[in-house]
Amino acid sequence: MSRKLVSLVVLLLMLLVFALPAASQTSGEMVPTIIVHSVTQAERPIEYETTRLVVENMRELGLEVEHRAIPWAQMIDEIWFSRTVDSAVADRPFQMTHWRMVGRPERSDPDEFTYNLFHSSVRDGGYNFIGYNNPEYDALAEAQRVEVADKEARLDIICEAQTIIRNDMVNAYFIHPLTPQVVNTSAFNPDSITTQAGIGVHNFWTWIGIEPTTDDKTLITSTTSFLNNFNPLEIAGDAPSRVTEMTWDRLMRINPIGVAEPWAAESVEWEDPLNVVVTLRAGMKWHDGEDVQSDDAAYSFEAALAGTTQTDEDGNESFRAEAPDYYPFARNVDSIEIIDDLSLRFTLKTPSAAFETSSLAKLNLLPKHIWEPIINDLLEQDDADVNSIQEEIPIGSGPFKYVAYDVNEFVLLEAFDDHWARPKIDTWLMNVLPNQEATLGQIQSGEMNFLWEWPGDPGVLQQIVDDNEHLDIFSAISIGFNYFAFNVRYAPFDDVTFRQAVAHTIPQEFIIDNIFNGLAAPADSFVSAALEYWRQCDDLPTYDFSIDGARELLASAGYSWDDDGRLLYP
Amino acid sequence: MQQEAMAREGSTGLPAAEFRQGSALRQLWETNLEVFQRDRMALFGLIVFAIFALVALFAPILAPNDPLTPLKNNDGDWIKDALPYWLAEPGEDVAEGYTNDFLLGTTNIGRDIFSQLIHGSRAALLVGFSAAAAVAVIGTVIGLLAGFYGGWVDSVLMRAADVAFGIPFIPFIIVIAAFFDPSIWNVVIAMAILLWRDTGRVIRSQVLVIKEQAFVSAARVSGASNLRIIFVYIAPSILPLSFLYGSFAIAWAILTEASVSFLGFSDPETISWGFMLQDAFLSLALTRGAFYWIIPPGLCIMLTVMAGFFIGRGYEEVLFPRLRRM
Amino acid sequence: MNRGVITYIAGRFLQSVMVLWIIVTLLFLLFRLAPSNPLASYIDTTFTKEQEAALLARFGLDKPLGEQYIIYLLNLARFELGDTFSYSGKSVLDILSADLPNTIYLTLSSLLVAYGVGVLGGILMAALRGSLFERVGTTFTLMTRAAPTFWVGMLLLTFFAFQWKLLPSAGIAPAMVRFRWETEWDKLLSPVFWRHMILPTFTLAVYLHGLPLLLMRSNMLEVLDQDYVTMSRLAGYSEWRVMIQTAARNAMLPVLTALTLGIGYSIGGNVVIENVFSWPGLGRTLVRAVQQADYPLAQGAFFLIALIIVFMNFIADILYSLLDPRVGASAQAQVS
Amino acid sequence: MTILSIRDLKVDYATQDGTVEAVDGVSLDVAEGQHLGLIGESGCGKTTLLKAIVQVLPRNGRVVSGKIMFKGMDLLQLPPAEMRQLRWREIATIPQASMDSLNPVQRVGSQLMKLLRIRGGYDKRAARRRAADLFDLVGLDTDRLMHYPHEFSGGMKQRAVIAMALALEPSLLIADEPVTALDVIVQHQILEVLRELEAELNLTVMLITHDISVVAQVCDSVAVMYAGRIVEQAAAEPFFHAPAHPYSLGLQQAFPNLANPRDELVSIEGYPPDLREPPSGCRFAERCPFVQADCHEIDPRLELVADERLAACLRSGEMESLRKQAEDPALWQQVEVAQGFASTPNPSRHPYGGHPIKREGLTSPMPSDKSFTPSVGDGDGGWGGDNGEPLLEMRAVSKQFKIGGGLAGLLRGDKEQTVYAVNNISFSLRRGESLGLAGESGCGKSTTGKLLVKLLDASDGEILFDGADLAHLDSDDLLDFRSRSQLMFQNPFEALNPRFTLYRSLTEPLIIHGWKDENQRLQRVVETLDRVNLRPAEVFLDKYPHQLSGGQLQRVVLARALVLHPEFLVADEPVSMLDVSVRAGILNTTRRLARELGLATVYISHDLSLLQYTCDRIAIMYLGEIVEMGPSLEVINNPQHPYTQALIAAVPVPDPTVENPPLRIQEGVPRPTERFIGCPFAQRCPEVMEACLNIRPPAITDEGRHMAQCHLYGEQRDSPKVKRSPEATAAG
Repeated sequence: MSRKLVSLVVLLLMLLVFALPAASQTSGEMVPTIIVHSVTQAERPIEYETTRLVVENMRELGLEVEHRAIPWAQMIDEIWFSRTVDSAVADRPFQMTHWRMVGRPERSDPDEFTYNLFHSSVRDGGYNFIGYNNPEYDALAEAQRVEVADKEARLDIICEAQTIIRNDMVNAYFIHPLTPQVVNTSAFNPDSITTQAGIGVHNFWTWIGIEPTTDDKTLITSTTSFLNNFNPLEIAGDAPSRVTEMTWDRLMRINPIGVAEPWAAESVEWEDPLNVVVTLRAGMKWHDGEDVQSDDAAYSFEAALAGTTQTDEDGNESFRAEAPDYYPFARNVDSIEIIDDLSLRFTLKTPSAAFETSSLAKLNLLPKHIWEPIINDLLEQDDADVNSIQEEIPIGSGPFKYVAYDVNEFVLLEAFDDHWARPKIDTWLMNVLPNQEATLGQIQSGEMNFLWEWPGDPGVLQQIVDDNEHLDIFSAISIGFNYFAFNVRYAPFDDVTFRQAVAHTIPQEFIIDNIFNGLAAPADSFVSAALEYWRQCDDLPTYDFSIDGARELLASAGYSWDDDGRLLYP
Repeated sequence: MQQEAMAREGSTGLPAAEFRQGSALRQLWETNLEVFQRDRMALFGLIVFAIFALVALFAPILAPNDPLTPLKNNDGDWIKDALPYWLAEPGEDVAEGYTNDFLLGTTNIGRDIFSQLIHGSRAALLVGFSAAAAVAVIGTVIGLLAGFYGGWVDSVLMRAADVAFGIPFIPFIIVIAAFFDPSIWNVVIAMAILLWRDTGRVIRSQVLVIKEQAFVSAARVSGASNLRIIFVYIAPSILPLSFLYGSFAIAWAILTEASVSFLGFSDPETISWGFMLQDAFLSLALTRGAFYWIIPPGLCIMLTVMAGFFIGRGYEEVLFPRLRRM
Repeated sequence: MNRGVITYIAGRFLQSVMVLWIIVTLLFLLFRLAPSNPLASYIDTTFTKEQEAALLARFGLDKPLGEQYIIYLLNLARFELGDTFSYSGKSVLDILSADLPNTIYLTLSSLLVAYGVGVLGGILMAALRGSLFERVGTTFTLMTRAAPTFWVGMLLLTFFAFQWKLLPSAGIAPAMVRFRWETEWDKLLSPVFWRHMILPTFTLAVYLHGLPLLLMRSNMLEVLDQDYVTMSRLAGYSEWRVMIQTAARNAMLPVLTALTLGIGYSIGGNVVIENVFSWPGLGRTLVRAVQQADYPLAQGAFFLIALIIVFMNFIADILYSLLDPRVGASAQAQVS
Repeated sequence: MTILSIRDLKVDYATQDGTVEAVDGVSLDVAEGQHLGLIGESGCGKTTLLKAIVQVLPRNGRVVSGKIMFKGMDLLQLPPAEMRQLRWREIATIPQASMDSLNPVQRVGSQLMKLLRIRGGYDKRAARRRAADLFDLVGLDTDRLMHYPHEFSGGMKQRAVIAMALALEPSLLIADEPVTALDVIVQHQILEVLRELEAELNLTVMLITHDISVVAQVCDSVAVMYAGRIVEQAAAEPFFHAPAHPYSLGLQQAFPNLANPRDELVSIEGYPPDLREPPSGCRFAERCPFVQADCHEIDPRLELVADERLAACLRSGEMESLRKQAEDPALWQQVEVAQGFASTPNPSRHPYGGHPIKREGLTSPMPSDKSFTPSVGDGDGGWGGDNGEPLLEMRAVSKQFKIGGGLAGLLRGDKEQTVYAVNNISFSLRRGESLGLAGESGCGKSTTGKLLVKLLDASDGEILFDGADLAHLDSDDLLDFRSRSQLMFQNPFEALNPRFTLYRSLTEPLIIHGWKDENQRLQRVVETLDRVNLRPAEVFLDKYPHQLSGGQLQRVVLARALVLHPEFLVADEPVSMLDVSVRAGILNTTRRLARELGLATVYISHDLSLLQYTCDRIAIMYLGEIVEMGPSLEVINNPQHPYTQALIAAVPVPDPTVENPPLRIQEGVPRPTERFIGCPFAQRCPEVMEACLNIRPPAITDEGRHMAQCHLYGEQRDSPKVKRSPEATAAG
């Protein structure tokens, strides 16, 4: 009851805050030039072309629009570090930008997007760079975390959150990419390939399940992005993350339908919303032959929590984590109790629905005998953390073990014979091949037999598969999505109507057909259609492509046009 | 005696003004003329430039379509990967309604390659000529100053040239292009900052030679000031050399712009030939064997760069006759 | 070697060090004053203000500019190029020292081919001056110099790698081969490596051979006019001896200097080709580092290339003064 | 026995503007042991003849017809390989510009040994021995075998080339201008070497030169070439005493002779005919003072005119009387005025055509020389002459240069060195007076010239011009000085801006000095061109320097120097780049104008005979110092300083019957980077005494007119002689 009251007050206050800048605009003033950011054509042609198209359409509304295509490094400056007038690194806060979220297994749980993208607490430095500030929404985002036991209750919350976001149109979603992957089906049995919801076929389940049809039991794939590091305590780019996931086991893993299931744990038992008992499988080994035991599992969390508290000149205390990337995923753990060699109990600080997905299925199991000295050493140093660590040959307990790697060149893995789920292939090799022509050449010639990712023109891929009998294309809707983000702090994007009107200028279907060559699914929310469970909601509002509709919408909200056709504020 | 000579004025029948024409500028003009008269390849280069300059000037008229806007068919969809009409077999994917405009087909998102090619000449010539002008002017001025004044001026300027020689060119442009907004002017700026070095050194040594020549001493003995010596005596003699380096600089600028665009550090709103090749490369034109997309921009680059080389060599042969073919 | 030569070398060395210092300073300013954020590559969902501060501290970016500069210089002097932003546990030097040999192999092999062809071609052109062959030959050479290397590379790739599948298209070897190489020797002794080198080498050589060829040709023409060449004709030496032993030998001197300089400049100029052929060298790393905003790495790669160039310029000067006895201490090599 | 026999040889060059018949029907015999001198001015075909003999014609040259028989073989028919074998073993050549004939990047000894081993079949050790012997033979220190050419002086390089030429003991040695561009003392010594070798090795020599005095000293017979033809061939003695062709006459008269000075030198004005379209008659007719009507029609053949004497002249019969007439310079002068514009490389370029203007077309509107008479107090000012106060005075002037210094030099590791170019020299010059500065190259005479016109500033001492110190002129005074003093340059081909028309070049000084009126400028320019005998002046105004011949250019240079009506002129080697035949013309004009205009003149030259001819006084310079100075005749006929004596003794006499005395000093001026406590010449002086090494010699004057700076005439004259080992005086 009181919460509702508070919400109401805050809502009123917020309306005031929103109304103030709006009121400061003299009525009838011309809507200023809008700058829309995207990366350059060289970096990601698809994003560039989409933005170009939308910018053209926006101009039809009587807007002066500039398309600013800059390299990613600069975009960080002009978007991420330019949220408000005061903090802008560039000379002004950003207005509207093309943005994308990529799918990762741990994002199979809606928590991360629901909370991090829109919660007002992460408005200044976190991922809520658009500056969304809605107490009502904040409450929902917090609530879905607490509903551990009642999945349906949580679903309701998630649905409500999606509806709010859709109505408020703070992010104009337009597509979930279909990630196309090409597999050499003369080398592998196509039936043994697993599609993971929202991720695609290049997933852990495929790696351990794929069956070679010949004696050459080697899977060769490539990435166009970077192979920077193989560190169980660091979240690096997409490709190295997928490798660490194969080489370090986790207590639970996200299964192909997006739900966390016990993996290295034989069982995960919730005693109550704050206590969970985890029992390890018996007989697991580290790649160096040592046994995997419960104190290793406990240490894996302790390492993520390790850090020092520092006091600055003003007396403010701050915590410096040694594993800053994983610390957030372990932060909710209050204590860990080792019950015996194979079982242990986690006690949480607050109840968390996402604990299985984003902690048990997220943290890599570390061999304590290797990492304890490293972490202790790091605790002694002020200016180093785990990100400066790279083992010569990393040791994990996953179904694959490292043979060799060369940063930015390749990584070579081998099936770990002592693993209880030994893969059917013997060798797994990933090359770094930024050159797409080369990638295509290799998949056709057989030098490569599993095309992992394809940032280029999907049509070409389709053509290649059509031309080559031994190749098959697999595609799945991604958890990730492409969208236009609006800086809702400032005019004109502080006006819901205006944002909705812009949303009407995005020709979703045309983009899917022409730019993505059909290899994308329409998006209307931050929860992908791939996560079927979390989309069991009432239909979300739609924003059909219609310039006229957009103009009508604007007109009804009091916008007008001058003699030159320029849009004027109400 | 003066009267006598005045009286003679009529008898010579030559008004003084006629001899005034023997100015350094006229000689310069004649040198230029000689370059193109003597060397047919240089003339060819000049014609190539002239043609491309015209194309660039009238690009919006000559190009049948906007180079960046994808062409749409009747259904409103983009006409992607359309073959040039002269390549397409009957019934193959040639866009209806546009056929005759698709001299070179369309890109993977339906942009008209021919129109891009035409618009590309603008970037090439703009970059080429402005970089060449910058390089030639900076190099000439620095060479003149260093050579003429010598001493610490020379030391400082030549040390600066050493530094410029030590900076890797393409990496420098990449870094510049990455730090500043992508623009074709990055190439021009980087070239202006670095490439004056060759021109400057050569002009300097040439100035040193000319400075020591008797006719310069003669001017000095006649009371000519430093400025007069620089501008009336030395500068005209080295200007052809500036032109030589200028024409080579045009070539380098066009090549460099292409390379930088190819690496993806150029302005995507400015169509250039390098950009087209990059687009083709990224869009896998090679795999698809879309030679109608790959070959024309490369040929255009080659042609303009060669034009620069030919003109440069023309100057070289006039200035350094020893290289002349016998 | 007499005292004069030694003081000359010492003087040139000092000068090179000064030049390098200025370049390094410019480099520092360029990277520190750049508009992009040095931490761009670190942005992630979980990024917090504290982490940002920690990162700045880790890379020493929180100190005043002057202090950063001093630290930077001291580090360079010890050849410490710092840590990369994007490779954990790898220092810039680790990455670059893995790239450098590959770049050097490619540079040297292409220069070797280019200068071999160029020098012989130049002699031939000079010997046949005025003939149709010469005209066609020099025009062709100019064409190869005018064609963008990446375009030539693309065309060669299309035919040799994609259409005819004769040669590999990218990299230095398949990983299955490569991971067995433990030392550089293993790499150099591997035929697979050399097979991978063919296309990029050839592409570069197509472009690079123009300079030595034209230079050799014009030097030959110049030298053939010299009195000592006439003298050796008059002395009854055979034409071969006159052309090769006397003329070509003297005409070679500037070409050798150009070659020395060429090593430096090619290492900086291979960037494009390394990207076309995915050759794991300095140039490709530089481009990726710039794209990833990995500033320490980009800066390190740039520094290394500049260092090589300055060093090769230094060597060229020394070489010139050693090869040509006329070049006394005051003469300066004027080849560019 | 005839060793070389050339019959009716024709060689032509294909050029862009047509075919040049460089050698047109030459027949010549050289007997074994003969020393033949082939003389002629530049472009007459003598070098082409040599190239044809050894078959190294340039690509565009070809032998059209004729035979070259060498020891019974026709060289033109020999296969190239055999011809190559003949070269150097049988026919050795000392090419023109032999200074540059050594490979600069190979040690001299290696080049010699390579020759011996490859061409001579010597083994390594024998080759080394032989190389040392050869060095000995030509008077080179065998320690120098391992030196590079750039470490050799000019004379040493020449010796080295001679050594190479003799290496394989050829039977015929062809030397092309072996001593041109060498200092007179070096020249003398090279000639001596040649003479000794001729005697010692019984060589057959063919010596090609433009300098008849060289021929007189070394050769026993002479052939004269003109415009691709041989016009006279004779034994040396009769040739020098009684030339049988007007051209030979002119050449002989044109040469200044120290021993037998002439009042006025003869100049063969005009230029050789254009060999693309040779005239149908006698080729010398255009320039011949004895020309008669049929000379233009009939092409005279080379015929026997007396015992063993061949000449090609229609009037060879009347030679006796012609010789008498030829003594009179006025006869030749006639032609000087008459000659107009020479053929140019590209006649189509300019509207006035490229052919000599016919006499009748030459009615200049300017009357005779009368108008040139200087009138005192002329409105223009400056052309007046008075003989009172010195116009110019040098007081203890020194000039040093620093080389290799500065920051850059320091970084490069250069050591800073001081060159003492001019040391403590003093003299004065009155209006109308002329002074000659002579000395070997590097003696500081050109630097002195530059100091005089303030192209350089003195390091020490004062230079007073009309009472004002040149070091302290403000900009107005400087401009005034610039209008009153001028410099005439050595190389006419460089002295004019190649990008300016002659009018522009000549009008520049006027513009600088504020002549605003274009017509006045034109008038002055035309008038000045007239004065230097470039007539009609209008023809020259819009020409570019490359369209003129060297002689014409030097007149333009003179005109530019005079266009401002200066009072003082420095002429730095005014004719050294020109052909002998036109030298006299320039000198005559300069001398005449200087006298007429009351100019104070300083001539700078290495050629004493020339200075004797042009100057009132001569100063001899050595290592930046004036070692002797006095009236020209006094200095030449009665030299006091041992250095002057040596210089005079070294000048070759154009008379085969007079043999030059042997020189008592060696070649090789020390580097001017060190200062001497005693006499700078002490190192080379044959009379050196102990005092010379330690005490600076005083300037001893004889009645204030003839000065010599030498201890021989001062208080130290009795100082003991220094005994010197032969090595000490040897080249080095």
